Amino acid sequence: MQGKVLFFAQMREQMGAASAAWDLPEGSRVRDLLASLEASHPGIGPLRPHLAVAMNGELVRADTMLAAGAELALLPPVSGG
Amino acid sequence: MQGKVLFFAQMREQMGAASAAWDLPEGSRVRDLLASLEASHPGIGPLRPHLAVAMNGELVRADTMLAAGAELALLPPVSGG
Amino acid sequence: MAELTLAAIDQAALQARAIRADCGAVIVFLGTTRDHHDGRRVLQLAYEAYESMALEALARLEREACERFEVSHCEVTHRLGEVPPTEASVVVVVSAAHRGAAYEASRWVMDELKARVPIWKRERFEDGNSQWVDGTPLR
Amino acid sequence: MAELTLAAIDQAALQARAIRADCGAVIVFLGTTRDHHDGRRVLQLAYEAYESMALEALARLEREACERFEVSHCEVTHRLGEVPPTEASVVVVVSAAHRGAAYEASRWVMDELKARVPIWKRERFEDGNSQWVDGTPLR
Repeated sequence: MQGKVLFFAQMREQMGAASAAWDLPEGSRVRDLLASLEASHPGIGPLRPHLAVAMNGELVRADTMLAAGAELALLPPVSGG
Repeated sequence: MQGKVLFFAQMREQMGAASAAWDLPEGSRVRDLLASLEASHPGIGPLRPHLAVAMNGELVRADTMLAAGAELALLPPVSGG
Repeated sequence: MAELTLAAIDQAALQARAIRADCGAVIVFLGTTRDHHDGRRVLQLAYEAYESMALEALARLEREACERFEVSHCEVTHRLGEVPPTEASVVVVVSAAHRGAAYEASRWVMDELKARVPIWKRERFEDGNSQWVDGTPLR
Repeated sequence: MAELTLAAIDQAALQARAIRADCGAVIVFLGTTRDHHDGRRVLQLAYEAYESMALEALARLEREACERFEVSHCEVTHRLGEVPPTEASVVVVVSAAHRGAAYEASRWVMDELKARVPIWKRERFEDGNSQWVDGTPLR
């Protein structure tokens, strides 16, 4: 099961990229994606508790199941205005 | 003892003028001026309880003594904005 | 600086003076002429003032706004004479480091202006009649 | 209509759309860039957004403002990219028949915007450093 994940702000800088592909087994959840990213990029550890996650433009919880082809987005605390 | 009195809005229309001279005995108070105006222009009677009065640009009470040469102003309820 | 004007209010100039590098929030309030009142069509509003006293009262509101709230700048211009529908009869510009104080100050200025400034509004209706708008006792 | 723009925000166009003959009050909020933060001199702010989601969130704020408050019109534009000091990073325009609702709606939109719209602000300081501004968890 594959899809795309977008990184913003500090998260983008820690990942060194604005996006990446994800490839995880059927039945994976949002938290599995986060764990796999942290495994390859331990630097995101401190940010992880503060991230919001969107799937296809809607906020989702850590236990939400990933959908095949979904666009995920990892969103640090926001500071617009 | 003489001075000038200004009329605004409904008061100006009732008086048929934007201003008038006043001429009252020493020791006269604001209420004496109002009474003398009402004597000559009974039409202002209904307005009188709602008027504010300024003397030389400061709000004054009905029992304030008139000052020689003062500019009085009779001010209906305001509606700026 | 408080101003009364017979011409259209120069909002751009007011706003340019309010924007400062140490302020994060600017609030511009425009009071505009409505085309209806109590179900009757209003063609035009006209304002008159006891000008010297009204100017002093507006200047006092500007000063008090800066004393009462954490705002850096407050300026009020009121138009006099005829004001066609959709044009501004009053503009209040407030700037502050933080927006909360700016909202509070702007609102306070408008509330106080309605009771503390000797200005009167007359509505002219489509049917040819006109009337002074019910007001608030000056304080 | 909610908008994100890399160019200077067109306040005049926003305001022209907000002024209506049935509205007596228009409030324009401008969030402007401050030149200091925690005692350090800020040379420039830069904003980035998750654009599709941010636009949808701004549009939802506009709609909710009209549902929650007695306002006729609410429009928000947020700038992205570099914003020099004193220029507006965000403009909110609200119009209403009466000013109380306009003040409340404008303030509500700004409060909600800070927590509900995926936009991030980075400050660049005189000393060459830059940092992401401490934010609010998105909700």
